[in-house]
Amino acid sequence: MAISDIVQSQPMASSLVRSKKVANDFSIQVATVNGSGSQSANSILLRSIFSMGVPVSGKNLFPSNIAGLPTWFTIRVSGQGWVARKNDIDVLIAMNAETVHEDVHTLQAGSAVIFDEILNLEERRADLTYYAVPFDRLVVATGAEAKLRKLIKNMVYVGVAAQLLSIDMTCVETVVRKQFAKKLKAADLNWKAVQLGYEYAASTLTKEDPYVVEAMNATHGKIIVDGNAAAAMGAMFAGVTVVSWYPITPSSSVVEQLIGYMKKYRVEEDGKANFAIVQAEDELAAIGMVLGAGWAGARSMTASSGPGISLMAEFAGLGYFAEIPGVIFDIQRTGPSTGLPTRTAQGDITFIAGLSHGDTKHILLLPGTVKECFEFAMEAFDLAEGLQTPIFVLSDLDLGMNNWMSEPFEYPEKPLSRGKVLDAKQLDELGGFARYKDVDGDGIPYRTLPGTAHPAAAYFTRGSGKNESAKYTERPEDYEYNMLRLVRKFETAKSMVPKPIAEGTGKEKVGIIAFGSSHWAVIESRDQLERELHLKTDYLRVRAYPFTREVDDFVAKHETVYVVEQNRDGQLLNLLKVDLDPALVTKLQSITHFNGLPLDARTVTRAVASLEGAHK
Amino acid sequence: MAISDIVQSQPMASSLVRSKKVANDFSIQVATVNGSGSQSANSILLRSIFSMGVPVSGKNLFPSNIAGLPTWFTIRVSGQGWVARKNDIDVLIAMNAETVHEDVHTLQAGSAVIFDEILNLEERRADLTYYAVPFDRLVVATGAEAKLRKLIKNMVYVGVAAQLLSIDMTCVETVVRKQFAKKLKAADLNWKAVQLGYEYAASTLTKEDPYVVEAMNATHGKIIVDGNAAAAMGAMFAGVTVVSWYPITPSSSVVEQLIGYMKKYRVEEDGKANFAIVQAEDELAAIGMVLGAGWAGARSMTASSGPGISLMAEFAGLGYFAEIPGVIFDIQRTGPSTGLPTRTAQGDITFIAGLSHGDTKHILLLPGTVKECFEFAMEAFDLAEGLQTPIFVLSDLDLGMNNWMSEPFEYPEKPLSRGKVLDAKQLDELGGFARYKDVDGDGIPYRTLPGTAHPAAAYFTRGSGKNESAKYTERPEDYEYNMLRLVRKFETAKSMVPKPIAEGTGKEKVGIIAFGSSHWAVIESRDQLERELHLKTDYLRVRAYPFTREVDDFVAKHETVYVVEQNRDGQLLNLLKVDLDPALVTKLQSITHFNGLPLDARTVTRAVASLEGAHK
Amino acid sequence: MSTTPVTSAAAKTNRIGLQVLDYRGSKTTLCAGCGHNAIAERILEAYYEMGIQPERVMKMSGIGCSSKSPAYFMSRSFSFNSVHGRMPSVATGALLANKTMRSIGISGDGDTASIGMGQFVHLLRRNVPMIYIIEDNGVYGLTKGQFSATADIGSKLKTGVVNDLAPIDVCALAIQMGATFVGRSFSGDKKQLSTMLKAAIAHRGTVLLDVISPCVTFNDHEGSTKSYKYMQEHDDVVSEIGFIPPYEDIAVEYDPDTTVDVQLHDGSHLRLRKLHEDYDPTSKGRAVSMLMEAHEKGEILTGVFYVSAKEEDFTSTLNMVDEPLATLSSDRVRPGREVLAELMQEHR
Amino acid sequence: MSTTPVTSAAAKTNRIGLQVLDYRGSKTTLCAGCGHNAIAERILEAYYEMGIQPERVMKMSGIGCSSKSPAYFMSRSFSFNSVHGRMPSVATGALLANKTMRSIGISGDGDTASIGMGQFVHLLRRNVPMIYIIEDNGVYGLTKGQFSATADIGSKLKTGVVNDLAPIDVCALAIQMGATFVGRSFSGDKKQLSTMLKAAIAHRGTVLLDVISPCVTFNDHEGSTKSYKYMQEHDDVVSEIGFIPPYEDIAVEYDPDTTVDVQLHDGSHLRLRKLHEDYDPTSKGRAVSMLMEAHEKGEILTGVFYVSAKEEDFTSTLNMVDEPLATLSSDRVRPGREVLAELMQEHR
Ligand SMILES: Cc1ncc(C[n+]2csc(CCOP(=O)(O)OP(=O)(O)O)c2C)c(N)n1
Ligand SMILES: Cc1ncc(C[n+]2csc(CCOP(=O)(O)OP(=O)(O)O)c2C)c(N)n1
Ligand code: SF4
Ligand code: SF4
Ligand SMILES: [Mg+2]
Ligand SMILES: [Mg+2]
Repeated sequence: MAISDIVQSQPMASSLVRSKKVANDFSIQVATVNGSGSQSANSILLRSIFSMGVPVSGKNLFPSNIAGLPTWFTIRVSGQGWVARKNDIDVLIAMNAETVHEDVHTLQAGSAVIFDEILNLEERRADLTYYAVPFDRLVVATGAEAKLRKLIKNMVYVGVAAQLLSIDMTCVETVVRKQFAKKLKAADLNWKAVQLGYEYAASTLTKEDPYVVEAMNATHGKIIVDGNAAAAMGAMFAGVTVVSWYPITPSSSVVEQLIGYMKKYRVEEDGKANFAIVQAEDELAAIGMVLGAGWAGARSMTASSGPGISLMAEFAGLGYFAEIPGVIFDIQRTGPSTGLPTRTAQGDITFIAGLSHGDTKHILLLPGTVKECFEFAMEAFDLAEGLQTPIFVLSDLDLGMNNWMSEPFEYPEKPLSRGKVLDAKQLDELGGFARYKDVDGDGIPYRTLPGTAHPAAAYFTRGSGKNESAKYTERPEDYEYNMLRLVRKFETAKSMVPKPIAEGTGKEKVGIIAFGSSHWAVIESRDQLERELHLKTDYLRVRAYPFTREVDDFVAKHETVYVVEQNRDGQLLNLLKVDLDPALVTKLQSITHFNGLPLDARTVTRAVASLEGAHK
Repeated sequence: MAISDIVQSQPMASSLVRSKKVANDFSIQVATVNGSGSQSANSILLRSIFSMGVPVSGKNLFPSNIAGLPTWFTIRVSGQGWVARKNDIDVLIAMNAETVHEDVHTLQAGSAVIFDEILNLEERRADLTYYAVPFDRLVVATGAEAKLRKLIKNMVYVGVAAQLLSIDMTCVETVVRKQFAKKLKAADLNWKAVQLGYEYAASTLTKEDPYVVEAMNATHGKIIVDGNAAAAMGAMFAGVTVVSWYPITPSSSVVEQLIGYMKKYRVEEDGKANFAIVQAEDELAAIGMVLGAGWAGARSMTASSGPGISLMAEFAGLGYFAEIPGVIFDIQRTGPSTGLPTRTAQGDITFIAGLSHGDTKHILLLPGTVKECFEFAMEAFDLAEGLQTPIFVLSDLDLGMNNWMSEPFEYPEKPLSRGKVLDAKQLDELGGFARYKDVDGDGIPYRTLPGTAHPAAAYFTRGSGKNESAKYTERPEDYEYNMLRLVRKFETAKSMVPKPIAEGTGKEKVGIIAFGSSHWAVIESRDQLERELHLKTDYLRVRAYPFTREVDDFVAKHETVYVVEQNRDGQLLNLLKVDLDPALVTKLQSITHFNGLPLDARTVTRAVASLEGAHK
Repeated sequence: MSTTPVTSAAAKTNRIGLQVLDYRGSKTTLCAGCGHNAIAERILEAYYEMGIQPERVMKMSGIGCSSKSPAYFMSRSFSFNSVHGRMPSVATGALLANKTMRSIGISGDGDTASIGMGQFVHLLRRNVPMIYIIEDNGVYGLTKGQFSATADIGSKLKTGVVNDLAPIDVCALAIQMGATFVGRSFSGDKKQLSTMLKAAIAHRGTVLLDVISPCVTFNDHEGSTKSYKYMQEHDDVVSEIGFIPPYEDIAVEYDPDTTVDVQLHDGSHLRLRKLHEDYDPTSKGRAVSMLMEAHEKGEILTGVFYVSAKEEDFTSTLNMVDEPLATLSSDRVRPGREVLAELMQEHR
Repeated sequence: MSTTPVTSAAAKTNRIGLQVLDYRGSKTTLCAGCGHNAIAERILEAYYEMGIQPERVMKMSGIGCSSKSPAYFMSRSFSFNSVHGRMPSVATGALLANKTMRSIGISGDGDTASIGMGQFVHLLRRNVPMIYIIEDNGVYGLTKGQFSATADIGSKLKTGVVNDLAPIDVCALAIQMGATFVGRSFSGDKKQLSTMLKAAIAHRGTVLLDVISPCVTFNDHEGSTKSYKYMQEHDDVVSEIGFIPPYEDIAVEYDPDTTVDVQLHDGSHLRLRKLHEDYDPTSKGRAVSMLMEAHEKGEILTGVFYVSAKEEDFTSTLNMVDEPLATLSSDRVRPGREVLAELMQEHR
């Protein structure tokens, strides 16, 4: 009872606050079409608020085409620092005739609508505040030449919003000038457009909605970055040398940004690159090159998404069985097959954990923050070479392509660790080696690199039956021995992968397990659960597969554990069911979200609430 | 204690019986090299015993090359009708110099060795009986021309074995003449060789081992066939019209035998084929053609094995999400990657159950007998069209390529069922249709076939977001609706797939669950457990995924349930862990076998024995 | 799209009494000005003018902006937008199931020449009876403009990145691999493209048309060799194309020394008047070397490069029954009891 | 294998003081008489004679009887037997990691022309510096003799099955796609094959050698066009090949009208004496049309069809540092603190 009441009444609650001021706790949505160049305007709006010291997050909801279809950019302003997607929009900037009616229709009472007057909205809702803006007129006033007007128009709404939401114009100017640092004329023109918008609002519009931005000191020293850029930086600092990729949304920007960094920071004095980046003909070739390079000793990587990962299945099995290092980033998107290429999901985890036929098992890293995208990228290369196996880093579109605040990244103190590689000198001492012998009892054998100048250095790599000394064999006992060694190696991995992170007192009855970008909705939901339902929870964020002991302990310590994830089939839950003691599994409850939108706190809170209700 | 004693003492036990006669309960192993043409000799030996009314099974252990490497063909003679692999060899026919020493070394006491005298075995084991045979001399005596001698040599050991094991020569002659029905000269020559071998043994060798064949009446009306031939027959009687494949061991013989049948029985009076069989350029193309044909209304199929299945991952997801019928046979072989191409396993089941990224789920049929290979092949096409999704039939090398006794197959009484397809007339009545609408509430929509002469017949098929009427969409609610409909469809499948088969009283404490070719070792093991450990068991053979209620009930009814399978990771167990109530999962215990050899009863018995011991 | 001149003809009907309207597709979601949109228009016009029943056509594609275009023409035709680079196998399977259907595949240079190369080559080799159109813009449009394998050496992206690998000439490749009707056109050349499309519809066998189709968003700038401007300046037509459908009288005169007349499978005639000295559309070897030499000279040849109405197409090679396999009655595809009995006997 | 004539030379050593023995592989598991075995012999002899350090060589392959052969020569070289049809990408990756290594890939006609077509084409286009050998028998040996895409029309299997699709000429394809050294030989032609192999070792860029290599078990009978007998009868040599290694004096006379002299990257000379009228190893276009016309005439041409020492290979195009990327010290591949600081600043 009580529970549902509170939850249901949430929208009303906010409509009550209509009159009084709401500072630093609202969402702005810019509704436009892609290809209209609103990106830089939106980012200026975002960064202006950010530079006022107020926590923000920006999420772009774009279509799977290039130009002309509806796009929504949402900026969440949150003094408390909540950055997950928020369902309710408080301030709508309506620039798209095609969607304006639905956009307005779905607004909650009390919201504000800044709209292009040419959209002439006849019937208006009484419970909303409307601000009509003559964008075209203002654009002309900027004196921008015809072909630039479409772009400049976006700057005008920045000014209008700045005025209505009392965003500090000095901050806006700094951001504009930083954005166009290299092009002074552009900077001036854009700034002019912002000012015209601002002045129009100041002179003509009367503020009636409650939403305002108030300066804080919560973003000092922080950065705003997307997870794909972070991953690219991580790869560069990991010393990646061979990159082979095939474009696919939403992973392309990992490599495209990496190309930018490498050209700038990894070309030597003589103008030569100490890396190779190749656009392959497809994903089979991309991972093939990665494995060829890993075999020959390079730190190699590729980045892809669902369909590309499916195409890598055969090679993934070769990498596992022939024990070849390589790093594969999967920036997950929604759905089976082509699905929704520009929507987010966490739907590849079970598939990749066993990617390829016949008892193949892989190691997964699951970053949940942009900082972890950076750190795990580095970690991945150490693990790939340390364990001599492909390492999959699973990010997603939300984490990878949206704007996230973060503490600045720390320079890696740990030197590169290149794994068990024998050189000619060591071979002399040992008088040879057996490629697949479990010398150290950890399941990880020693390898040599092609070119090692020693008559005993060479060995034969194959995906078929082999004995300890890499000779071909079909003997049952040799095959079994090797497969069991691979199990030992997987066990060893548990001691090397990132451990989960626990939050909460550790003493609560109810626990939550999640991974990846679901983190942000979960922490906000935990706050809602505590405030609204007086339900305190503990939380464990899983950061890698195979799972480590901490996971079992966490489940053991709680009565109920909600497993929250962004896929239909409860994939993390399924992996837990396979690996955990069944007695523990009885405590697990599934909460899934899979409509392509980033998970929001309210969805989690509702689900927990009703399930908890169900318990009573 | 007791338990282990009995189990350990097994070999000794049999050596005690040395002196007295052992009728119809032993194994013959022919050790030779591949490419030596011993196949027909072995099959004659097998069929001769079979035609004496004595149950037999034949298993060929061959290398992954074409000629010159060791090959072992094992014939098990079992009055009780046990046809699983038996570890111990009783009669060795040693024709291969390369392996003879190890072959002899691994024999248990009391065994017999028929060997080619040129192998001159110096040091002999006292606990074996040796029969030296001057093969070359006897071959020359047949008068066979030089280039035939290698082949004829094999016929000689048939004769020798026939005499020593008292196999009825009239049976042998009938089989020889049937084998060479079309070539009289060959028949005479081969028969002559058999006779010479027989006479040599009769005149020169004195029977000292206990093994003999005694006529029975246990094979009347039965057939001997390999599972791949059975599957091919099933496909033909299912009315398959489009076949696209790419050769790979051990699946090639499905299509190659199918080609033979289709050319003979599916070419019409005018000499035209009512089918198309295409050798594709690879497995991606093979499944692509299967889906294209299924979409256009044909009954289409392909057959492959591990590596090929991995390559089909992307298309498998398209088939699931775009809802296109097609049948894929996976004749499983050993290992990740290339693995052991000529060894058997059941290692693809979890991979295929979720084959492709992003919440993809597939339906699996799991034949355990050659008769089921025939029946499930037909079932698969009905299910594929009935459920509008790819159906995977998982057989394995042991079931698919070895010789199995079986009741003759029954002619299908059920007419072909082609699923929910609307023709022009129906469209007139309905005035159109929505491709992805759940009209009947079972999650299965209606489709039309290309060419349907109606302006409203056409629709757009895609692997991306779609609404009920097959229009492109990225709307969260449309995507979610469609994914939930697919879940309903998967539920519906549970009522359509073959149910598991239960054996035993249903009242025992201990249960066993297995699938596929493991069946034969399990039933024999149940007999051993009962005789040797006085442990009665119930047994449930799972025949499809998704699992049906019977599985839950079976587990619920037992204290302990052993899940027996031929892979390393306990894949069937893992699927059960995911789908069963965790309370039930606590009862499951894993028994795996994964060295590439077909599972044998003793391995299961030992495992159960020790785990049961562990329980006490 | 519905604002292009064509609609003025809407009232008119074709030989089978359908209006152009009956050949329209849904509204394009491609960029305004994208070459692909013009090609979609030409395609629907060609089917309209040839009087082909839309329900008799299968529209196949892979993934890409180009591969989306089947949605923008002939909504009354059946369409299968498959996976990236694998349309050839899907199209082949569909034709095996129903060889009485007509098939047109729309692909892109990335979809065909990069990820799709393997299946493309084998489709050509089989001479699968379909029209295969590559909407060729030298880039991956849908993933925002990376170079494809048809981009010319030295071609420059807006970002300044220069392509340093030689382009694959899909026409030369197609001729070598067995396509029986091979040509190149330009989305901006309405007349040439329309004529080629009508002839393509009349041909039975694999028709490969490489249609240069500028990507206005990512590859239509200075420095691009696949821009409207560049094509207008460099388009070098090898032959003037005349097409005479079966239902028109062919009495029209032509000079056999300068013009090749090819009778196509449906009785229509293709008249190719030589404009380029090494032009010979009847010789594979010469057609290929002409194309390869043009590359060295930096010329972009368009026109019909090779055509042969002699080779049998894949469905004929397979010697299938005349009716679609998809809908054969079960008594034809399920053998009788005696057959099973015979098979069982053989295994006793 | 160790019973072939070569061993008589065992005592001898080459320029770097190694014996032929140091170039041997393990015992073959292929059929006795398989063409692949002879090719393995020729390869190891060539590396021995050219005095290449075995540890400097990477042996790459896909899957098939042919792809097994790297196991049968040069055990002291590093070897990667990958997956079916995907050796090109693996070989490319290995060379990116270490461009100072030499690479030789052994593939089959199935491994290359069927499943491997896509990667093969793109390897050629990149001119990846390696020797790519197709042991071409027209069938899938390891899966028991099905036709491959290089089987000739009308070629018959033992089972009576006849091939009804045109063969893919991998040499014509390779020339068109960008390989810089392309030739065909026959496993039975010891002299021609050895000379070609030595020249191949001297070349830097993609060398494609299509070596007809009869499958004695499945495709060496009457009716096969890839049998020893058929090759002995139809082998039509286009040019006599002379190879002069850098360490030998090239003063030898030759007639420029009939002979083309090509200086290869390591300074050695390839001397090609014309035996076939349309022969011109310096023109891609002519080489391709010669091959295509030969097909129509049913001729099997062997020899070096095209060679060019001018094009830069893929590792040069990428403008990488001179040392192997694989073993660069971490201070070169991990940028300093100031770089991270700068990046962080940009994101504030
Ligand atoms: C397996 C796979 N890899 C990558 C992608 C991403 N992707 C979509 S379209 C495309 C390239 C399209 O280029 P092209 O075929 O030239 O079509 P265009 O957009 O230029 O018309 C790519 C790489 C995909 N959808 N599937
Ligand atoms: C993905 C995959 N598909 C199929 C196979 C089975 N297979 C092994 S070798 C081979 C063909 C080999 O033919 P070719 O390359 O000509 O080599 P050859 O044996 O004739 O020398 C095939 C199809 C495989 N190993 N992997
Ligand atoms: S991105 Fe290029 S190819 Fe794609 S629709 Fe726009 S213009 Fe056309
Ligand atoms: S099967 Fe053919 S290709 Fe394979 S080893 Fe034997 S002869 Fe050689
Ligand atoms: Mg393109
Ligand atoms: Mg071959």
